[in-house]
Amino acid sequence: MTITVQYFARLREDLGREGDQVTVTEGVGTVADVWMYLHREAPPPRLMAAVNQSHARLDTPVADGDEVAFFPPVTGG
Amino acid sequence: MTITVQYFARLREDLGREGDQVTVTEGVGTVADVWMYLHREAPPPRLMAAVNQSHARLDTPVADGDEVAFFPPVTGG
Amino acid sequence: MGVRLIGEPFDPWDLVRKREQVLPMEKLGAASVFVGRMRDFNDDRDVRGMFLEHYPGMTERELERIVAEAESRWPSITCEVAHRIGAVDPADTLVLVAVWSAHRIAARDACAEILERLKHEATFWKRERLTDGSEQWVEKNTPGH
Amino acid sequence: MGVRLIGEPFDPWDLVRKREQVLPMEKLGAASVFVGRMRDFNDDRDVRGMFLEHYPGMTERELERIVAEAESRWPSITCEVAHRIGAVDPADTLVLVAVWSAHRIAARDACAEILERLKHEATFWKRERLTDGSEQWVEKNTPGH
Repeated sequence: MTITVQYFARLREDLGREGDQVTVTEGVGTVADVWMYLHREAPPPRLMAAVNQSHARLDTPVADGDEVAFFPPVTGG
Repeated sequence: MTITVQYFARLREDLGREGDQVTVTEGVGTVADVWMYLHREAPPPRLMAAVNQSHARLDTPVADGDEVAFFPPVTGG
Repeated sequence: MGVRLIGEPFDPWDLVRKREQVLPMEKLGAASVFVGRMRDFNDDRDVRGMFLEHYPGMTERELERIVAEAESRWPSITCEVAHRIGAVDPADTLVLVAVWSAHRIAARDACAEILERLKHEATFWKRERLTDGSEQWVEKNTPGH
Repeated sequence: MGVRLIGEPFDPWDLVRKREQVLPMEKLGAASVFVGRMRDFNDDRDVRGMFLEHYPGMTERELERIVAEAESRWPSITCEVAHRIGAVDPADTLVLVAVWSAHRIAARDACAEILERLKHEATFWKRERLTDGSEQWVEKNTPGH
């Protein structure tokens, strides 16, 4: 399974990169799993996420080819 | 006591005139009295009134020289 | 405070823009604007035109009082209110209520409050001209909240 | 529905007027418009400039979804939404939400709802540039109701 990961705003700056690529065969079933796999720790409080450009929760399932994004609370308007 | 009376909108059209003049020595102390004196009947339901260009109630007192207006519910905006 | 009665067609967005040219826009993060126009229908009637009667003197005073009371309740706001008078055609602007503030809640709440008070307190009366040529007075405004 | 992201300064009243030129204004008795601008202060900070980051693709989709859901809840409305992206100066327009309807309640309620959902769901992030040259991300938007 391959998942493309993007980071935005402060999270992108804190991590020092725009995204990651995840390639796994098992153990990654949800948005939270993607974060844990990449960062070896629980998602920080107030982390927001999207799957394929739609808002998602930490327990939203992910599938091969998905685009997953992580970002801080939005501040538009 | 002299009071100038003005009518607006549908009321003006129904009465066929823009206003009246009231000159009395006694018995006219409130907005309702002015109406009764001029029209010999109780004020109709939903009648609105102003004294000296401020909204008034039927029991608002009137005094010599006042400008009293009667009109239907307002419909601006 | 800006309050005016206007006897001919006017562009509400022009009024708003002109007012903004003399406001400190870098302090005013929010603008809430309501524009009311004449529809060519009302309830189930086709309406061809309208006449807006007012009470010269009192109408201006009432509008100024309504705006002053809003400015006292929301001290941060700046307001512009304009209302059409006289003969009106469909699609013409009848009323403009524009409120600026540092924050959106004051602007939005004050704009709604000024409009509702204007509709129920300011001395305007609408007479509609229907498609058959007959005329009739609008009985009352619908409640807004 | 009109939804757009704009990378340079724009005049919100011009957008509103242009949209009205292609709308049946004699049917739309009410227009409720909100314009949000960049202030040169936020809480107690003096702010000199701002950068508006977004998520290309998702941001447009979210705005379209928010507007579509409002149009489904208030079927009579017509909407125009614009949002600035990129580098922004104080007093520049950040967001425009314009809603037209036959009646004022739908226009007002839908305008407020679209703005609040935009502020809490649309993927924009503000980074402020302060007077000392430092930059910081805005942590979160204030609740609007």
